[in-house]
Amino acid sequence: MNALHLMAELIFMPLIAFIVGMMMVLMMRKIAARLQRRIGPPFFQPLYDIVKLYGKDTQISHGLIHDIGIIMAVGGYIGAEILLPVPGMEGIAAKGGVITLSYFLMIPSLGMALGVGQCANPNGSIGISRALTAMLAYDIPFILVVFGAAWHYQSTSLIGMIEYQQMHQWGIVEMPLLAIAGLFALQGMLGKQPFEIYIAPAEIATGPMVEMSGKYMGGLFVMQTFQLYTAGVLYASLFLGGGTSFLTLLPKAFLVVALPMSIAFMFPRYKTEDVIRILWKWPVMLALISLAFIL
Amino acid sequence: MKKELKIIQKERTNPLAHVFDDFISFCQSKSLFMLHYCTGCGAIELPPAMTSRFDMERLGIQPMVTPRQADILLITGYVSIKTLKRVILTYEQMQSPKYVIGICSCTVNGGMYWQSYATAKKLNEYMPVDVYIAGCMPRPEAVMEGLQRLKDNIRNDKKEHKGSAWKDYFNRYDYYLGNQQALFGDDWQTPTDIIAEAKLYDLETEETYGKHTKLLEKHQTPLLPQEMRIK
Amino acid sequence: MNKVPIDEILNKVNGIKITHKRKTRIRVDVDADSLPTLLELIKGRASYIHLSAITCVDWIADNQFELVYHVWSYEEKCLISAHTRIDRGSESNPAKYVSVYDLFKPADFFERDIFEMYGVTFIGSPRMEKFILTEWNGVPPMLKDFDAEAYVQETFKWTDYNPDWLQELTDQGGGIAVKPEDIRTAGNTHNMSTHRERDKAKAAAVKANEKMQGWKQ
Amino acid sequence: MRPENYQAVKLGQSNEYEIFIGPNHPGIEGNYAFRLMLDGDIVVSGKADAGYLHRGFEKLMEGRLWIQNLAIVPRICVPDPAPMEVAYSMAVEEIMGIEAPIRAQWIRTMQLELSRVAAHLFTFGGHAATTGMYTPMFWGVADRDLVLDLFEDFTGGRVYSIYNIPGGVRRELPPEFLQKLSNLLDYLESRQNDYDNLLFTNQVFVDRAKGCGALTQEQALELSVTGPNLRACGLAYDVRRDDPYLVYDELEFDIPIQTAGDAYARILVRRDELFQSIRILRQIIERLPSIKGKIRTPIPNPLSWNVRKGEAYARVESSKGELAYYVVSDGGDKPYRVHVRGPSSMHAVQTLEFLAKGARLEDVAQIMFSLDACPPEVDR
Amino acid sequence: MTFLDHLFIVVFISLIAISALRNLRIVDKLAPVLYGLILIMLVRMSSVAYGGDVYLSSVSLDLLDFKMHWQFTALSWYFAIITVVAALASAVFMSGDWGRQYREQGGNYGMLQLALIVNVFSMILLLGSGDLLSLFIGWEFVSWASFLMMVLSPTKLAKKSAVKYIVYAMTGAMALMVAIVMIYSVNNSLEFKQIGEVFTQMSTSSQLALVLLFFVAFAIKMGLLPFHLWQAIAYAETPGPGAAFLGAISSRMGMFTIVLVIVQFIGLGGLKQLGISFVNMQTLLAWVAALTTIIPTYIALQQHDAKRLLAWHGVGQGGYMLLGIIMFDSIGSAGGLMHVLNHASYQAALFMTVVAVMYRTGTSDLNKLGGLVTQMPLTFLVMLIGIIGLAGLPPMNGFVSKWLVYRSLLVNGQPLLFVAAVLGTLGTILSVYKLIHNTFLGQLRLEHQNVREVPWSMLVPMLGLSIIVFITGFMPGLILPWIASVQESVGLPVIAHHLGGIEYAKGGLDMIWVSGILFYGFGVGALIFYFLGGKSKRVHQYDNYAGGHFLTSDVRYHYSNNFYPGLMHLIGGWYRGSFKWLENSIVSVVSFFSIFFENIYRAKQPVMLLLIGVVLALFALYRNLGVGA
Repeated sequence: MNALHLMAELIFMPLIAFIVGMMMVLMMRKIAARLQRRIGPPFFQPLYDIVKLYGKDTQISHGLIHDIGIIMAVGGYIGAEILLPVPGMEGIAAKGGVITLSYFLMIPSLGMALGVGQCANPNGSIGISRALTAMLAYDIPFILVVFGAAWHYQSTSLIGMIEYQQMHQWGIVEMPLLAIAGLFALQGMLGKQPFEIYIAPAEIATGPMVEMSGKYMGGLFVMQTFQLYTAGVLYASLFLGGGTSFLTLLPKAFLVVALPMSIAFMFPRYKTEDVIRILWKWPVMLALISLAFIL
Repeated sequence: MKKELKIIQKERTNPLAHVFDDFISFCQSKSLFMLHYCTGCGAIELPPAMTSRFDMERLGIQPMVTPRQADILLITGYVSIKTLKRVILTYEQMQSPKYVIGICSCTVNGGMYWQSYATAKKLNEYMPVDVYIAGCMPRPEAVMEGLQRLKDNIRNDKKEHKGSAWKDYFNRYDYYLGNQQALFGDDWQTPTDIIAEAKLYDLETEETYGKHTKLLEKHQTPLLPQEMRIK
Repeated sequence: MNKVPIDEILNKVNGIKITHKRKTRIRVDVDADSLPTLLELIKGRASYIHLSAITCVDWIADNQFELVYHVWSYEEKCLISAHTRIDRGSESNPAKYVSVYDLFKPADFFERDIFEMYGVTFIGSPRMEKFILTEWNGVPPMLKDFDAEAYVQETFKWTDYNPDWLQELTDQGGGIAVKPEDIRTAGNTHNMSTHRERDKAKAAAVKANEKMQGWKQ
Repeated sequence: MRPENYQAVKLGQSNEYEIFIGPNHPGIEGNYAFRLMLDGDIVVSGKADAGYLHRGFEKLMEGRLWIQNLAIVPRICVPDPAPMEVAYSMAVEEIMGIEAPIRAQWIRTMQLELSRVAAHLFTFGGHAATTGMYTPMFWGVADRDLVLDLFEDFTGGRVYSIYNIPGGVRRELPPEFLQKLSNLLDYLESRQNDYDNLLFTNQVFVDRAKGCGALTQEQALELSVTGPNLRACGLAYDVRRDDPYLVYDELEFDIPIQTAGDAYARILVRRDELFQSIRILRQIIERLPSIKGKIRTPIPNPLSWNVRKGEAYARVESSKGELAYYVVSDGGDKPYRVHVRGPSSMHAVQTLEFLAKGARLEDVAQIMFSLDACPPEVDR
Repeated sequence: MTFLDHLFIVVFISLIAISALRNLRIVDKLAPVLYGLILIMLVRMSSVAYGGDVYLSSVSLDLLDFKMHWQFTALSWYFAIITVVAALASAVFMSGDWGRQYREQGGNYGMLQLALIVNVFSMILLLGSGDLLSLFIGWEFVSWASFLMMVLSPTKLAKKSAVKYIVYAMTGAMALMVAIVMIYSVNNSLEFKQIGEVFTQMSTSSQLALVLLFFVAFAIKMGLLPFHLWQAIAYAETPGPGAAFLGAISSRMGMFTIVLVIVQFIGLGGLKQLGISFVNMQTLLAWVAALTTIIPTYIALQQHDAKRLLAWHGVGQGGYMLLGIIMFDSIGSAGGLMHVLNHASYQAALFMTVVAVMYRTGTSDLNKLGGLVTQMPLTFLVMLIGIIGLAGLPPMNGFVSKWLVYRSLLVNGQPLLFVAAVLGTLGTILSVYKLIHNTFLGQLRLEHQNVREVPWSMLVPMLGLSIIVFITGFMPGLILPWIASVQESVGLPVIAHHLGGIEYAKGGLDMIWVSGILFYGFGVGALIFYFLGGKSKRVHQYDNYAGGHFLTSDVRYHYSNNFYPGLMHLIGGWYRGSFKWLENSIVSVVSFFSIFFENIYRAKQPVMLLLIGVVLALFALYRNLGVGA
């Protein structure tokens, strides 16, 4: 890997993630609009929102940690995007692996938690407490899924997993139950209904976002684009064979994201303990059955 | 308003700066978050405007929950004095550029509650109002029309300075504070520090200060942000 | 269970005056002293358990407050409005009455409402504090001697609608020649209690207008 | 607010903290506030804080002519304004000793039921939104808009119709109106399945709503809970049937009840009531053409109209519960006293505080919306 | 005289010097110097950590017919360096203003210094043990030294928990002694290498008994399930830096002996052959380790006292060490061993931050703090680095060791253990966020408005430890050679390493890359934040969203108590049910024993005498038994 390639990866991987993520946000909002018998936002709406938020003239901060929290949240995801291999750009991603990646995905949560904590608003703190509890809930099935996939492909490297699938069969064909468990975990990870406890506007006034203005909010919007992208591409790499080019990868990623979104707008949110109960019951059971076949 | 707005225009030498500014104001006009705060009966026409039939989201307008996140403060109808205090706090907590839309006749001059002891009459005495939408209550179409007008104003802000009413609050803070003090009493204080904000963002003029701000400085309990200190 | 006619129960209260207005409405007038007894009786003996409302009426001419307790029975399907009058009190010695909170829980809301709107203190009510008017410092506003309109005129400058273009019209002799507030100050309209006085004021305005027209011709 | 509010106070040793639901909060219905003391996520105590919508209606009415007041009464409850004007007109008519013509009474009944349909459609969305499901809100509000179109058609006003006057209604129904109404009812009935699938039988929603904010019948009676909230506790009480007004005694309708008394029971009662209202409206469509006659009893020139001395207590069943107007006249051209007894003044203060105590933070908003409280009725 | 002798002499002189001068002010300056000297002595021996020869002591004691001797292997050296660094940090921490305040509040500062050096002395003695007898003596010394430190706190609870501890420790010592006797009875020798030989000669039931006895002894010290109940409260009640020292390293002596005895001499083969059908000893121990990671972690989640929360985590993290080492492969055991150092570094730092907060505010109750970040930013920074390490997130060192453990579990195909480990990590994240949120974030209480950052004497050790946390996370290759030597010396497969991490066929770890990417991400995030967005204005904490209300100073607007209510609705019952039942039953047994011991130990003064006396008594006991055998 030469320096040019390295530079290209460092710059373009997050950029691609951002652009694709914005399209996913748009798709999410369009799906919502369609289900609600509406037209929905124009094509560039996610971009307008983010530019508008960064272009705010004034914004408040509750202290340095509030700023650092947002930097950590966005920065953690930028790092995660670089570790997430996409066609043609997998030089740096080879240095990490799926365990490292899943730990990277916790850094933004921690960063956001710190930033929100400094805001000194109990609504935000409750939101974070719920978000961390939800993380506890969805990470158990997620980690089982990752374990199963890594065991099945005999590799913890996503590149290795994709290669295996390209040579043999897609993971979803060989491990359908695990793939379904993965979808459950994905729904929890994206924090959409019925697992939307930590935003809960009617209870805690959007929880973590309660004191976020201007570029802080913009940071969270950017984070959302990364989150959707990561979820889509990661799942596609684990179970849908990744892709040899963006033309084959991105449709899969969009499909993966579209599925939970279509479900989300048809359900209310569960209470926190029900989230844990649900996520520790069905997906874990499915994943364990699947593991019994794999091991 | 009796006075023309004084807009502080800095010299921008970089030709791209204008392009950049135009792009931002274009995005600002395309993306408006409105605050979910139903101050009065006009709020009943917002759900139709937001939901399936009229679908505000296609104009880039969506509701937001806290004042920090929002751009538009919709004053939907009469404001009782108790509400007005909260509205002012909410307005001060919003982040600029911020826009106020007075919906319903009651915000213009008290409307049909002109003789009520409990409602404030003219909203623009207490905060700068960008657009008034008269009617009792205005139909969703009228609300949309008003928002469209606001969007045009923001879009043309750089040329005609229509969408900068929010600067007036900083520029002529003394005037607004005076009206607030007249209604709420002389020892009125919000936890937000408008004067410091005006200083920080270069929005102060000589009319920012006056006898009302002096009065405020005299009686207020200063609420300075806690800064990190190592020793 | 034998149904005791409601009149029989009501008549146990001293000095009661019963008016059957229609099938589902009974009006009773009692002394202030015997009203709690009456309410207890009709609640305990005749299933009038639903306190629909407590109304206070300020009879300033009689220097009295009228308290009306509207109580409904789900079984008899009848509403008893119990009227009583208490002394209106004065600023130094505000009106007092006894609370019926121990009989009817919702009395908490109504009594608190009357407390802040009329200044009547209910002894025994759990929360005799301001609720709606927490940020109001004046006299209780529902009193007849509180003139809301005068208060508004004093507090708010709300009529000064003088756009430049309209001012130009007026300067050229068009527009409204006599401004309403001139008449208002002249005729002191907000103290006019009947429409006739208002009509007079209107007539004066019309006359003034005509004068103006005439002057122009 | 005042400088002394920011001066140092030592906090107590308690671990409870406060959360402010409202006035600027999506978990509150309208401009109202509910202040919670919480320990973890359990509400230790809740305190209602009203007055944000206070306009001094009762004072305003004392300063306006009898006929002028009709313009402001509907504003007391925005989502369901028609019962306000009907109740006020009925009270004035009772004092006057006149009665609206029979056709006017039928039209009023129709107006009331249409208003109830609109209000309930609005409530479903609000209730669902507190649990995080927004789609019913979009659907419900859009369907309600169709009802508002009809209102506009026959009264001229979308939300505030100001259609009643003492002695009758303002104008005759437009031609083809009943056909339009019938079409609308068909449409609403066709939506029943969608709503059932999306909301009323949605398992997650049922889980959330069941057991949330449960009232027993005794508690409900003690707190003077009325309307659908009382019927959800198992007491089939409805002013329309038990204290009949207008032409309700000529109409056939059931009073839906549930026994659980929780949020789910309440929303189910409203759902059933919606279809009962449709049933009533169908009967009206059938019978109204055959009822001919005037729509107004003549009254004196409203600008110089002195209503004779007297008082009246008029009750109607609004979509929230028992709505009553107590009107006193001293024989002048303005009311001497008007007291509005809004059903929500019982639901949004004492009942809400009672139900919130010990509830979970997650449920507070749902309890409030399931009670269908309308804050302006509290504030007036 | 070998280097090891020099070490022993220096340690012994330090012990004498500090105990003699403990009530003078000079001890403040002297103690850090002495620990520094000990550290230099250790560094001189560092060749052993890079594959050099074992250091033997020239001193040996003839006892009965047996020669007792001491030695320093890579394993000993590895634990010793952790011990001494922790002691040095604690000594610096307590030498300045903290010590002054401690004296003013009536604490026996001299005794605290003495207890620290006694602990270090006894640990070095234990780590240097060359046979089972010297191991046992060292073991006893360590137990009593810890007790000495625990009883320093004047509270009743502290006394009670110290007594509870010593009962446990005695039980453990008995078990150890019986195990030693079992070995001795077979071969009449107490050399370490005898263990392996004896083990192969024994019958299965004796083997099982031997392993269990050893394990019980070591597990008690390490606080493994089901012997986890004594540790947290005892450590949490220890005054100030003492808690940091004990929490960092003391209980890891159990880990040392497990590696020394069970891993080295009984080995994977020995463990695997014990057991029925698919449950063998290795599985059993692995599950003990897994449950140790989970249960104490979730008990920690419920604590509202910062020190106790950390102490419970100390118990829980022990599970990872055992879980790693019990996998017996190169990465797992490396992870387990490395976690000892990592845990010591961040645990000491975290305890010190809590002590620093207590120093300024007088409380460690998480419900009475909040918003201190503006007042104590450096302490906050240390705690932040510490909790990232404790939670095992990149780029701190906790991530490296946990990654190694996970990787090993994955390679060995242990999904349930893997989930258990992740469950522990997630519980840790939840509870450390609660710790930092309730202490440093949220609303600042008005009574804490004039709190200041702690003095440098306290900051320097905290910052130093957090630098270790970061550096060893960024470049684990600095530590990995030591680990490799340890593995080599105890006969485990050796890990292939480089400066950034490990090489492994199916996906390695390079922390320099990982941290680099992370910091690149942060850098880009900061660029976006500072250059694409405008200026931001700092606001007061009352300028906050409260549903449109005005926040005033009489409103408590800080969420602290019952921080994870949703989770507690689900699992709260278990705390009340099984945990409480288990704890109560054990406590009642313990208190039954302690009636006897309490009478003995009520007199505090002659602790040292007692210590020696008991050791002698045990010798006598041993001789009788030995003769009997």
